[in-house]
Amino acid sequence: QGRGPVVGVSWSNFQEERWKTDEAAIQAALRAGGGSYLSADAQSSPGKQLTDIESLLARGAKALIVLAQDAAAIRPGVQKAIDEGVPVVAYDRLIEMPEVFYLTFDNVEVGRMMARAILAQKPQGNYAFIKGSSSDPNADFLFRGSMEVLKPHIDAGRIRNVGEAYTDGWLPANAQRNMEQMLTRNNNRIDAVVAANDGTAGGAIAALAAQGMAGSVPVSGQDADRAALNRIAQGTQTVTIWKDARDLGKAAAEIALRLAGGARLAQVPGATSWNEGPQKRAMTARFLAPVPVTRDNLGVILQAGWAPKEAVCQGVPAGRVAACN
Amino acid sequence: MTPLVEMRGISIAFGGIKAVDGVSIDLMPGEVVALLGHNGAGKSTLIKILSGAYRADAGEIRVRGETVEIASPRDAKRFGIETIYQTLALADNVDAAANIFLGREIVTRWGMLDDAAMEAETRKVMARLNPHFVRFSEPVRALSGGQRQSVAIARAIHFNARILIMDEPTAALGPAETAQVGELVKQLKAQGIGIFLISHDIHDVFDLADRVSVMKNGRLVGTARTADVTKDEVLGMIILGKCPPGAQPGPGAMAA
Amino acid sequence: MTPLVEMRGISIAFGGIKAVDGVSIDLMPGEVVALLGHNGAGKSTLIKILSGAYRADAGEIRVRGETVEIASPRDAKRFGIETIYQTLALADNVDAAANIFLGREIVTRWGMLDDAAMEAETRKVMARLNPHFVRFSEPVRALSGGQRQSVAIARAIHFNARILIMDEPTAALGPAETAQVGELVKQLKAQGIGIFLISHDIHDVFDLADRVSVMKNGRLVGTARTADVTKDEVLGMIILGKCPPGAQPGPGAMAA
Amino acid sequence: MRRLELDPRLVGMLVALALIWVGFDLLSGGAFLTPRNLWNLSVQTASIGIMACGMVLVIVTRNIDLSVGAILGFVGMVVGVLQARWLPEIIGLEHPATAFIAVACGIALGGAIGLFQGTLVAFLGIPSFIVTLGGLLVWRGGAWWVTQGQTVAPMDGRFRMLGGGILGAVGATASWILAGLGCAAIILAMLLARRRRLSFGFPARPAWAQGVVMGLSCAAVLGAVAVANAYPIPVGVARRMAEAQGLTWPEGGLFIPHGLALPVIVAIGVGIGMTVLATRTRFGRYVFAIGGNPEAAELSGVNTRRTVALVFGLMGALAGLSACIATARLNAATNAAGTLDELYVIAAAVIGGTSLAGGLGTVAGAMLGALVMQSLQSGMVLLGVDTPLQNIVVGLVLVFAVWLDGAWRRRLA
Amino acid sequence: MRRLELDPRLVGMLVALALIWVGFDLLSGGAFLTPRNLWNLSVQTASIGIMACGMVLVIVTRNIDLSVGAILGFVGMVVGVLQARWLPEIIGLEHPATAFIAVACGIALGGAIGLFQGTLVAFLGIPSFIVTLGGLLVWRGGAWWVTQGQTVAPMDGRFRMLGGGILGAVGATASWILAGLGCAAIILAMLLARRRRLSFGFPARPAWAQGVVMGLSCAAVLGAVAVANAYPIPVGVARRMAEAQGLTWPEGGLFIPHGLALPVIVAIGVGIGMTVLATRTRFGRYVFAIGGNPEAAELSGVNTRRTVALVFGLMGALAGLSACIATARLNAATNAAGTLDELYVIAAAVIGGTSLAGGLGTVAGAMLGALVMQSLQSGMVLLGVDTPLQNIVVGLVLVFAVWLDGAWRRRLA
Ligand SMILES: Nc1ncnc2c1ncn2[C@@H]1O[C@H](COP(=O)(O)OP(=O)(O)OP(=O)(O)O)[C@@H](O)[C@H]1O
Ligand SMILES: Nc1ncnc2c1ncn2[C@@H]1O[C@H](COP(=O)(O)OP(=O)(O)OP(=O)(O)O)[C@@H](O)[C@H]1O
Ligand SMILES: O[C@@H]1[C@@H](O)[C@H](O)OC[C@H]1O
Ligand SMILES: [Mg+2]
Ligand SMILES: [Mg+2]
Repeated sequence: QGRGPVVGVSWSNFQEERWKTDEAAIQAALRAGGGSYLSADAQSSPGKQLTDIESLLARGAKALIVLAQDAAAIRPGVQKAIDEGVPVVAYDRLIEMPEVFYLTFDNVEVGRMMARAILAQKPQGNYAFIKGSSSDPNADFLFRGSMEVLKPHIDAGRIRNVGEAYTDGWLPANAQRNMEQMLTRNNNRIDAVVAANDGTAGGAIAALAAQGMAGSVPVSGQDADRAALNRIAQGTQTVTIWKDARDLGKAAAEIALRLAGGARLAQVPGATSWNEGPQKRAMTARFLAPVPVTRDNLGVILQAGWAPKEAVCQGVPAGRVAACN
Repeated sequence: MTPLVEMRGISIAFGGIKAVDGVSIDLMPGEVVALLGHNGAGKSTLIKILSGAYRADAGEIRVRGETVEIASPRDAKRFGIETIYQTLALADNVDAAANIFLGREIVTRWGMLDDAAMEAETRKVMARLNPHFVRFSEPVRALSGGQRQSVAIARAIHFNARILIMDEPTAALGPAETAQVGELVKQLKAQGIGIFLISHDIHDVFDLADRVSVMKNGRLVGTARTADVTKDEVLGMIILGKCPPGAQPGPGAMAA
Repeated sequence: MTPLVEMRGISIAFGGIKAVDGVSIDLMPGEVVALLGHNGAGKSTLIKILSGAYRADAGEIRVRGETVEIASPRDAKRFGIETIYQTLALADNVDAAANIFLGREIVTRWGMLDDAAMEAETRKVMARLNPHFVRFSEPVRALSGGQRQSVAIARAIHFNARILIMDEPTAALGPAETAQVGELVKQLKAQGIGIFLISHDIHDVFDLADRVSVMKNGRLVGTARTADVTKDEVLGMIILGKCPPGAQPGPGAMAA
Repeated sequence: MRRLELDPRLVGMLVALALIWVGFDLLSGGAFLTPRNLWNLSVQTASIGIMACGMVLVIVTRNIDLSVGAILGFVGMVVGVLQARWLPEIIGLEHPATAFIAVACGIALGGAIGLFQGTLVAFLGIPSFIVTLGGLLVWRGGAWWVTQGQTVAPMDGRFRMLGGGILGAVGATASWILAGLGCAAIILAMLLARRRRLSFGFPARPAWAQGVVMGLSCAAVLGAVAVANAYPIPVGVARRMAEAQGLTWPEGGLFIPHGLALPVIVAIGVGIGMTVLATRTRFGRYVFAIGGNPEAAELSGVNTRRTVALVFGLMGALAGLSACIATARLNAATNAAGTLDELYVIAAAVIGGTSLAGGLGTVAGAMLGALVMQSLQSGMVLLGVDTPLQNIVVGLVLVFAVWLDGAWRRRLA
Repeated sequence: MRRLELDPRLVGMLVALALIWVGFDLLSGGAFLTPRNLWNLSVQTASIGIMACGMVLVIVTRNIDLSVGAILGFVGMVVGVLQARWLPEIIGLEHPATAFIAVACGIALGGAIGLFQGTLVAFLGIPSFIVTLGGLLVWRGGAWWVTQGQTVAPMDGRFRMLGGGILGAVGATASWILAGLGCAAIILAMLLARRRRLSFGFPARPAWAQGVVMGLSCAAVLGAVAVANAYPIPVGVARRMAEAQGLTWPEGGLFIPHGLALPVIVAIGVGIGMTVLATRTRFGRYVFAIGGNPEAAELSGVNTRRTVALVFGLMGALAGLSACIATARLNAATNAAGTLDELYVIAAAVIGGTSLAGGLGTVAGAMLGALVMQSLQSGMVLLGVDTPLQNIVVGLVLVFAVWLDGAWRRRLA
């Protein structure tokens, strides 16, 4: 590890598959920049995350990267850091304080992308919504984005919302049970499923498979988990929104190092001003673009080296998917 | 003179089996009535109804002539009924003083427990019952069988009972300690306290009791003054259910 | 003849207090040795060391002349030592048969419990001890004090013990049941079984025991043949710790 | 009623369950008591139900196991990686032995973990709450560790049958055969037990009561299979199956029944096995005696420590089995699998009449308890209530059901 | 050692804690045993520590409360909405009474919830596991319901002092005064108790031993305050404070000590109060007697049902108080607040020597247990171990610490 500044990263919950990629990217970028890495996992608890930030500061972090479990409850911790002159990067999830640098993929946009991809497949019919965890604000952002896109179609009567359910703890098994019950209630008359991430999509698809419907009903997801990419290649999942965590992680590390070195927020390359958060406060932010991945552009993800071809194409019959040939 | 306690036609069943079946007994002030019977005859069950541990399915209880409802041990204590249970009923995890004063703790002016005062009282009463006893700060779990029994006795006699129920109080006691309890019974009797005594020791019973009531298979065989019957006659009542001429037969008496 | 059991210089302390302090006793085949002493003298603790419930801090145990390690109740049973504990040690939530056969269940050819066979055996042995007993399918929690004691006795005698420890076995028993146990002791004795009997009933002791050993405050007052001493002399040993001429004094005897 | 000598606990539970089912059916406009929903319910219950059987024994010995969900997660990941990555390299993809090896390893691994924890509890005297809370943290972390959090999918084809679904249903004929065997076993067992009691001259149920109990038991078995066979395989799949077998697709469609699901058969098997273990073997007797009075059991010569350690080992093995079922059902191994399962499993046991004070509990009750929990959860989804509100209702109904069960039991006793 | 008559449980816990602290300090290169980290640790422990005090009594009566985390979440939301939305409309924003009303309502609401649950347990005979599991679901759902999941922020300024932080620290002088009062109280209480024992002629500790114990206790109090006063307010804030008071900022900076944090003072107060309640009052005596033998307590004339109901009420009230502290600390009310807290609270009590079998436990032990848990969790972050590995290590150390404590205790006894 370098002799440069120590950067502390506070994760909200490491259980999700994607964060390991983010972490690797952050670590690599820090190493390249001469800094060293320190982390803590709040295990979905806002209280623990506050504790984590205190510990990271006590450990001598000179800059913080925070993946907030709760956008509001994180403020006292962030305030503490700022009081001590430690800059903070809000990672992936918004922390609406002007002193914080906001770096993200737009979650509402992710929701919109999921809806658009599904809509392209099934412009009309019965839609089911497998939402995220009711205790994760992102779940509502995603749902809001999807609804923005679908609202006109629902109002016009082309699309019917035949069921929506939160998924406790984002657990695939819960998503599977919820999907099973929705299928039962609608006697299998479900034409499309908007699932909030790849884990819940996997659960929903397992339920569809039990009715022989996997593959004929479009299903969305996000995170580009390997299992989901494989399902897309197999044709059982329609789309996953790929948020290239390596870019996000790398950018975050670089920004943190720069800020630790004394730079002001506005001096960060690519920084824009932005004030479209709930409280409309002026923020300095940088947005990365998420990419919807479907069977047609699976190649993109392989070329980017995000996942190995064997994993993505395992069990896919030759000639079915262009990217796997 | 009105009896201190009258129990009339008391019955209770556990899951279909009648443990006590239409039993009537009574007790005068200053009298010791011994309750006898084979194991499982229903003696403990009967007096637990009086002490508020069980509720009778049928029957009536009168205390000093008035019909009363005894729905809980708290009710019984309100009528001055104290009980030494066969199972001792001690809280194993606290010490002797805490057990003796359980439910009736001495508190200081500030409402705090006055442990020193309670320990002092405990030392006094235990000194009378069991002079070898020194383990005042151990939980009663650590006591010997006889020591535990002494604690249970101390608890019942310390609070000016008017009616005392003793269910095999000396079963675990040594000879000296047993003699002490005999003395005690005589003192309490002299103070006008009525005592129900359950015991298997026929000698003790004849030594202490004014009357005996004998139960068999949940029913009353009969009641007799100890002056009117012999030990062997009482043994006959217990073992065979045969009611001798000196006794007043109950519904459980063997048809002669 | 080598003694069946020799305990030499046994000591054990609980949190600083010496419950048993350098006690030596022995037992011959076909002999009944009564262990006497005031409440808390250390009798139960001493025999619990023999039965594997406690481990001695010091001292030696020999069974048929050989020094043995008794680290658990299983070890004791392996040497043929069966025990009736003062606290009865029953599993309250299962029935009499399950308690009696606990650890030594009868199984069918397929390795399954043979409940019917165990119940049949239980009915046989209980019929001898307590003919009134009929509650074979109730958990022992629902039994009367004497019924529970009968179950504990049945458990110890059913398995061909060579050394039997009885800690106040008749404390809760009625007169008929007590007489039964007396008979039983005589039968077992005749079969060459050695018995340690703890009891507070001096009459029973003189009736059944060949020798008495008396403890006081954890130490041995002395040992005597019942033929050589009177009841009052034994009471003197128990209460005052005074060793009469007919007895062999131990370290706990009062300096004369 | 009394002459039937039915266990009042079980009867109380059944009444509570019946009320819940009928309630949901009315509220959902008849969607609950359909073969399809009941079939789903049975599959959804399998994994928790299996673990609840083991938890009964753990709780009966006055212990608790908070680690079952984490063990499930960890074993699930190992089993997943084993069949998706390691085994294919050795014996090739979709090898017939894969499923067998995976399940065996899952059970063995779970058992080993459980036994280790049990050893800490029994021989080092560390409270089981602490050991298994530690286990929860360790194995949950371990589950993540196996693949650094990555989901592993898909699973081996044969292995997936263990998860139910269309391939994991045994079909009508096999189900009827099983039902027949089940009824025969019930009748035989009851008759043998009765003959044995009578031969010793013990009191036994009157013959008519025995007949009624036998009839009811067999009716329950046959009814369950009838329901499973009334749920047809979806048209699309049926057609594909017909085509694959070269059959022509008839006019009015084809009614191919699901029959019992494999995980359900496994769960029932476990339930029966555990009931026999708990009530008909020495081991089970020791477990209950320890729960009633640990010192008495030790003094009676029972090796209480070994017994407790084995109980935890058994619990772990069942968690391993459940891990296979849960992984097969989801067709994916995720590191979060089994999160909070410990709570549901303990709740199932307690709803089923297991006392946390020890010494009391039945395997059948625990399985019914699992069914009650699962009915509440999936019934609420069927009603389409919002999740947080769902939880409120589930909480209320749970308390109410247990109260009802208790009140009923006290009346019967 | 024996002459000091120290509680071996507490000594064992302190040894385990000391080992953990020193271990972390060595491994983290001296970052653990700094005033700053210890100060943070004390604040982080407050909320769990307060609830652990109540949980001791619940567990001592042979019950369990799984709902404390959910009650915390629900009460936190209500308290948050109360001060952020309802009260401002009535009495205006940042009104001096706001904080007081909010805390009072929080405690009352928590107490009412607890009492209700306790009533179900004590009077309807529903197992506490089920009642409070139901409570967990209901109140967690309720917490979401209050604002449909939306986080409420910010909190009232005075209210926030309850959460610690710079404004919630009482400063050096007040801390020393409190320390002085504390020492005086300790000495006075010990002397009075001693005099009383001697006046009855009972054995008491020898004078020198009494002196040593007294000295150690006072040293602990003074040491703690010294540590809190060695942690200065950060430069940025200190400068702002100086400027606000019109002072010039000196050359070498300004050393303004934090002093004790308000939530820590509250927690210590609760700990002392609960210790007195548990050991010096009738109520506490009844609680322990019920735990030792519920039937015996009832037969002795103790109103066991009322006592149990009250214990749950007290637990609820403490959860309400913790809700205020947690909300103030986060400066936001979130519906997820308190998730899993029940586990940590129960673990704290069990680590602190409370037996799940009932009848045994100390409030001080539970608070130490909370400190052990919190030390493990925040210590791991200091070490900078990989996140999932952290859990594994916490799990292992937890089991090890409890084993050590047990082994030590058995040696001392
Ligand atoms: N587990 C224990 N922990 C602490 N002290 C104990 C323990 N068991 C026994 N004692 C103490 O040891 C002493 C001897 O007890 P023991 O039970 O052996 O007496 P005993 O002679 O059997 O009396 P009894 O006639 O009353 O049964 C008593 O003072 C008792 O308080
Ligand atoms: N709680 C209970 N549940 C079921 N049966 C019980 C219960 N308590 C007592 N019994 C039964 O009631 C009958 C009478 O018991 P009880 O304890 O009154 O006998 P007892 O006369 O006191 O006998 P002992 O001399 O042995 O103490 C017994 O057959 C016993 O098994
Ligand atoms: O990427 C997702 C993240 O945005 C959400 O907060 O948690 C679940 C993840 O799948
Ligand atoms: Mg009795
Ligand atoms: Mg004894």
